[in-house]
Amino acid sequence: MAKLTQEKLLKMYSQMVLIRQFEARIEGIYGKGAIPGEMHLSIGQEAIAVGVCTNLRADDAATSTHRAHNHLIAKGVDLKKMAAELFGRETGLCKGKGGHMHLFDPSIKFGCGGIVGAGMPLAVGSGLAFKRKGLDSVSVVFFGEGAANQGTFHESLNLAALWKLPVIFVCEDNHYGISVTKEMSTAVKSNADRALSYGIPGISADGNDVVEVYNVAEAAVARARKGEGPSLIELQTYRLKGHFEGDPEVYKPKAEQEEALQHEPIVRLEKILLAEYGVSQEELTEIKEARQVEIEEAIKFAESSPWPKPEEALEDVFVAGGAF
Amino acid sequence: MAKLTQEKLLKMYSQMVLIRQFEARIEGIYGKGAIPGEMHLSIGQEAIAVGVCTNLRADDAATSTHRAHNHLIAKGVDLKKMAAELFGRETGLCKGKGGHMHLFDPSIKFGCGGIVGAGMPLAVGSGLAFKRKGLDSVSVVFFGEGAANQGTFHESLNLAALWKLPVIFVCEDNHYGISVTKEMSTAVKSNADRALSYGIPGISADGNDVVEVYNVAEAAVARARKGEGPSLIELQTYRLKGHFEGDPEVYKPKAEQEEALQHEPIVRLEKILLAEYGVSQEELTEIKEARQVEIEEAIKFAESSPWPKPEEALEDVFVAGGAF
Amino acid sequence: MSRILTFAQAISEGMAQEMERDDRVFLMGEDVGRYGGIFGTDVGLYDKFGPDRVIDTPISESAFIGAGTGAAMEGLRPIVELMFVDFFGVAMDQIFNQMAKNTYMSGGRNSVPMVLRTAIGGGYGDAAQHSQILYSLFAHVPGIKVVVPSTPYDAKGLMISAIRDDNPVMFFEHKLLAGLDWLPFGVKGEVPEESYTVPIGKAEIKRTGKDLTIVTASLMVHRALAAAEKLSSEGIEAEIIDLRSLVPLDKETILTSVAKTHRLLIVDEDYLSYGMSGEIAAVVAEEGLYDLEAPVKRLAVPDVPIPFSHPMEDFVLPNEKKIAAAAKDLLKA
Amino acid sequence: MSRILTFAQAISEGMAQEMERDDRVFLMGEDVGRYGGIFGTDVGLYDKFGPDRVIDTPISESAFIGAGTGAAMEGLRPIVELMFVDFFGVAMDQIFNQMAKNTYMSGGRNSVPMVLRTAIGGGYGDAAQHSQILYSLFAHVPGIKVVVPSTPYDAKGLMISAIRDDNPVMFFEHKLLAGLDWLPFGVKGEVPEESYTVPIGKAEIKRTGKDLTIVTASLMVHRALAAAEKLSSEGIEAEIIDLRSLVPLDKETILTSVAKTHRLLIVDEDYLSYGMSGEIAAVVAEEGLYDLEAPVKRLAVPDVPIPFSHPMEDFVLPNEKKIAAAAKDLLKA
Ligand SMILES: Cc1ncc(C[n+]2csc(CCOP(=O)(O)OP(=O)(O)O)c2C)c(N)n1
Ligand SMILES: Cc1ncc(C[n+]2csc(CCOP(=O)(O)OP(=O)(O)O)c2C)c(N)n1
Ligand SMILES: [Mg+2]
Ligand SMILES: [Mg+2]
Repeated sequence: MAKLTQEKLLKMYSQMVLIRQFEARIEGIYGKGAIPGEMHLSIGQEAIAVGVCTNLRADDAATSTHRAHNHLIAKGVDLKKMAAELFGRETGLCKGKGGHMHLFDPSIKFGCGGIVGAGMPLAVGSGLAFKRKGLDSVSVVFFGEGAANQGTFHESLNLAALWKLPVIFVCEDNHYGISVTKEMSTAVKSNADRALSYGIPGISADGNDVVEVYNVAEAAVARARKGEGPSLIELQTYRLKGHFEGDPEVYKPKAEQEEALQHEPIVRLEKILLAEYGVSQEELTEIKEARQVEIEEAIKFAESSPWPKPEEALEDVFVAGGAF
Repeated sequence: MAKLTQEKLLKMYSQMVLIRQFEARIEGIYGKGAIPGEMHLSIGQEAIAVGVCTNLRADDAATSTHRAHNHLIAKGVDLKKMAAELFGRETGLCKGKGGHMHLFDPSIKFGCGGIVGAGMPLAVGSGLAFKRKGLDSVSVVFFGEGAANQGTFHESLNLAALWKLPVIFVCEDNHYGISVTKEMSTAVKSNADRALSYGIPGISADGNDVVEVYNVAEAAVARARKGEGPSLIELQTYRLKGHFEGDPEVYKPKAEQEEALQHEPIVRLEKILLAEYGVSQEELTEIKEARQVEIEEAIKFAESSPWPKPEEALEDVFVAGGAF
Repeated sequence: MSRILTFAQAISEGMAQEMERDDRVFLMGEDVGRYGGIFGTDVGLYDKFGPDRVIDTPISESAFIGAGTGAAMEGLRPIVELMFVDFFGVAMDQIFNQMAKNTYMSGGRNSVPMVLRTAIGGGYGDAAQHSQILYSLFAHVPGIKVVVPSTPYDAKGLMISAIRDDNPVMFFEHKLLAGLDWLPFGVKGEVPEESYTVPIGKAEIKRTGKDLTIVTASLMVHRALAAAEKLSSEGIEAEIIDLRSLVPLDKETILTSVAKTHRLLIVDEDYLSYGMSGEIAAVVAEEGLYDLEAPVKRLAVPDVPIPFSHPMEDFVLPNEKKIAAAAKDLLKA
Repeated sequence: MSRILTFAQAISEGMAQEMERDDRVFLMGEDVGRYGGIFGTDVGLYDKFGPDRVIDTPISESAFIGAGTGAAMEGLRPIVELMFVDFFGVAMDQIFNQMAKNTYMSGGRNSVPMVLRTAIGGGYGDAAQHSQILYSLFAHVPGIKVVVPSTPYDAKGLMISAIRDDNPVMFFEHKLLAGLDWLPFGVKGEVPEESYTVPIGKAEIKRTGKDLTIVTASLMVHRALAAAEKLSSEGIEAEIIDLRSLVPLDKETILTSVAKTHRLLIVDEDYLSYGMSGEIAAVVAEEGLYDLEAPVKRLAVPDVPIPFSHPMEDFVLPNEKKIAAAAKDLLKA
């Protein structure tokens, strides 16, 4: 594996920082009650989103879950529109109709939803469309290790493998499905082994090491682009926050959490950048500050955007027209 | 593996003959229009039902599919009540409410249904009940290779493995799900390999060899009784009839069907009984005739049984009472 | 040029013509290929368009219905077949939370131009898990157009409209209308050779009458028409409305008719409670109450699963005799 | 002895008392154990009964709901939790084709003594896939008792009845009733310490009145009661019926009330069309038509998914103000 260039790595770092800082900001706002509903943060899982999505083009599709901020940002969303959607504003990605768990951006072919495991069939569908159209676009679907016990996991992997579709299944193993540990939910050690059931490659890797993530995703994406079919990638990480904001986390051992903090992806990447790439602490700080500026702009845009008119609720159940 | 006794083998032969001849009789009756709805025959798949169920006790549960006659008979149903149910009579197993695809007999803990893959969760439930009650009863579930691509397959195997339940998953690979071949539906060669996804034994065997079936089932049942958890068994067989009666079978190569006839389980067993066990042709004929007498009695019972009263349709949606 | 086609042939022809016209259209489902569809509705398509556009799927309804939605969001126009509506439960999440809602949740920025076809109905002894109607369930959840044709002409025209619609459309095909050898009943009718559309959302008055209005759909349209002939010979003239779609619901046609006849009988092969028959009654109780000169009457499956045995099945399904009897009761009220 | 309990505590206590009384009863579902249930309804059970009887499951709803049915058929009495009703679509086949029908299909020879609990409702910004009511769907298909409590007292008593019932009972728990910190509203009320049952199938008149009848359920009972206070100050006396169960439906209480008030408003947090509000209207249009002095009125979610943003969510959900306005309209009619 060729060593990544400094430029690429810094770009990935910058994206990870954007995700982390954006979510930290949202956490504070949510805590004050300015955002309704549930709030699932991906803090600690930035390397997966960025390592995978850095391999993607705008014409590649990405499908995610209830915990989607990292993927959406890594895929290249307009942060203003994203923030406005979280705030439920007219200017949001979905005009305030979707919200935190249902973020759609067709311009970058992104979608997510709140039903565990439901994204996989949809991602198979984009893969099917790309193949039928003769494109070399790929479809990536992110899901948790909890979702890997849903029926849709099995059905989707079988279908994608059978039809050799360009779909990359990325299982984010953060060890928990709400309060239920992987050991309590999963009869097998590594979900990567389940690839054997579909005759496709199954890869397990360190999801907190963005370089490793980048590399395994690169191979899977290349395979898919060449028409060789799907891959299943399991990436080990840890959910540094509660399942959602407000989760009392009574079930989480303190020592485990502290241990996990030692391996969190941003600090790890910083160490590499400082030690192996000769990047200075100042440069890193500059990146963080620059991204914070963007974040503040996005939040300001969101906060100052108009609310949707109440009666707009009645629109968009159906679109107008058709191929008549 | 100890050689089976003649007695045991003849008993199994007799059961296989009963299934075959009963279904042949039903085929004729259905063809004349005396039985409504669909009709799925298990002709060619008798060895699986008998080889597995010979290992079961009345207090073990068996759950089956739309193609259930073989399993129900092998589990020890009262043939009269079964026939009466197929004829829709008051005296039937389910008072005429269930019919061919929905046969229930709580006295032998048997149930089946018409939704592909739906039996697996139910069988996990009986296994759970046995374990909770501290019994050594086991729960066997039969399903087709087509059903192995349903989400319930994955969810049920994971749950049974995780909780170490006494459930034996028997995949009857007859090569077709209606017109769709296994190659068209399944991304893996052998469904037995899918056991790896759940960390349990996966066994593949010849489903037309009743001795082999008996032996692999014996091991899985023993394992389950000892509390060591589930097994997944794939048994290779062939659907000698159409998916249902009336299936034009345009999709089935003639040569394949003829080849399959060479391996059908009853003739194979007869050869073994004649060559290795010194049983005479006369003895086999006697068995066939004796079973035919039973069948005729059952049909007669069914035909002469009263129809349910129309307004009985309104009963049995709910049972009366409760644990008050 | 019109020919006489079966209901199944009309559906197949509608799909074929759209597949010729628009190469984004393709068909997938169980046994739609070499078998031609269990109910004969796909016959000829595989030979004409090949395995690439007429795709046999594994028995994985969640995956292939979801894949239809995903492909539709990428601009294709899939027709997906759920063999029997009774199987919807294995894939309902993909139907009602994804296919139906992705348009709305995206603020209208995504669309899902997809047709989900499915076979409905009982009357041939297929019992509790293969005889249901269930269209009311899909009409209850927002985001799905619910189309229920009763004739070959409508089946073809509505199918073409459904395929061209930019929204998810569920298309309910009654098995007893299909016209297959192994199934009873079956309807044939004049169907133009050329392509045409029947608009989704307009009910049709199948028979005019002054004494009562019968609102119904699918197979029951034919049962009601037969009952009406009988009633007519006794001097009772029923007006029969074929809804053709439950969503959108053509309230106007219903209300106008009730304003004329002052009596409403709803005939539905779906379960009685919390379904189509209730909705139609409610619409009239809200918007046409003063037109009613008698209580509304509903004839539907009396909230029991469909029993296997013929005398019981016959007891729970509406038929010509029961419709006529209910109509006469209504006129006495 | 009565104490004041939250709705969630009442449910938990009902389950705990039955688990003590009958060791065939056990609870399984996602996060019912160490977490105590996402909506606090299972708090304390894990500590009291341990992991063997309070079982955390993988996210495999088809498998564990089906396993509940299978275990119930073997004589156990499982309580199974579907975290949000919105997730029913991944397991609907196990619910409506197996749990609900195995009794009937077996001719009554098998029974399924199981409770399927689930959380419902919106009003806190949880959007299209976590805010639905959907009880009408389960009330439409035969074989399931559908219980919808609105108070802590009823929640405990109905829960105990549900557990003791030999049939499948679905138990719908509105999140805004629960009484959790992170959720708005919440109800508390007197709940006897000792075990008691509230019969399934009897509606309750929560308030008597002579001017109109409001039929509703769950959270909307409280919204309607608040509206009634306001209306009362304007001289309008609403009679409020809390259905408590949709199946069986207590038609008599509804019809008797309408015979007295002559006006009917149905308030439902479920989608408007083809659901509960339609069924109640139909029952009255069939059996109480001559009692009506004004058209029936329905207030429900106007057939759109629940939007995320507050102004829009507020626009689609029924509330005190809209109920009062609808009542006044009805009196003008
Ligand atoms: C079908 C379904 N079941 C249950 C839930 C509730 N739920 C939301 S997230 C979650 C845990 C998911 O775990 P995992 O897949 O590991 O993702 P993570 O939350 O760890 O990112 C659960 C049970 C749901 N949204 N959908
Ligand atoms: C959920 C569901 N999907 C589809 C069907 C229609 N169907 C009935 S049997 C069958 C084929 C089943 O194949 P397999 O599991 O191999 O069993 P076999 O018929 O070969 O015994 C299909 C598709 C069904 N009954 N249920
Ligand atoms: Mg997780
Ligand atoms: Mg098969």
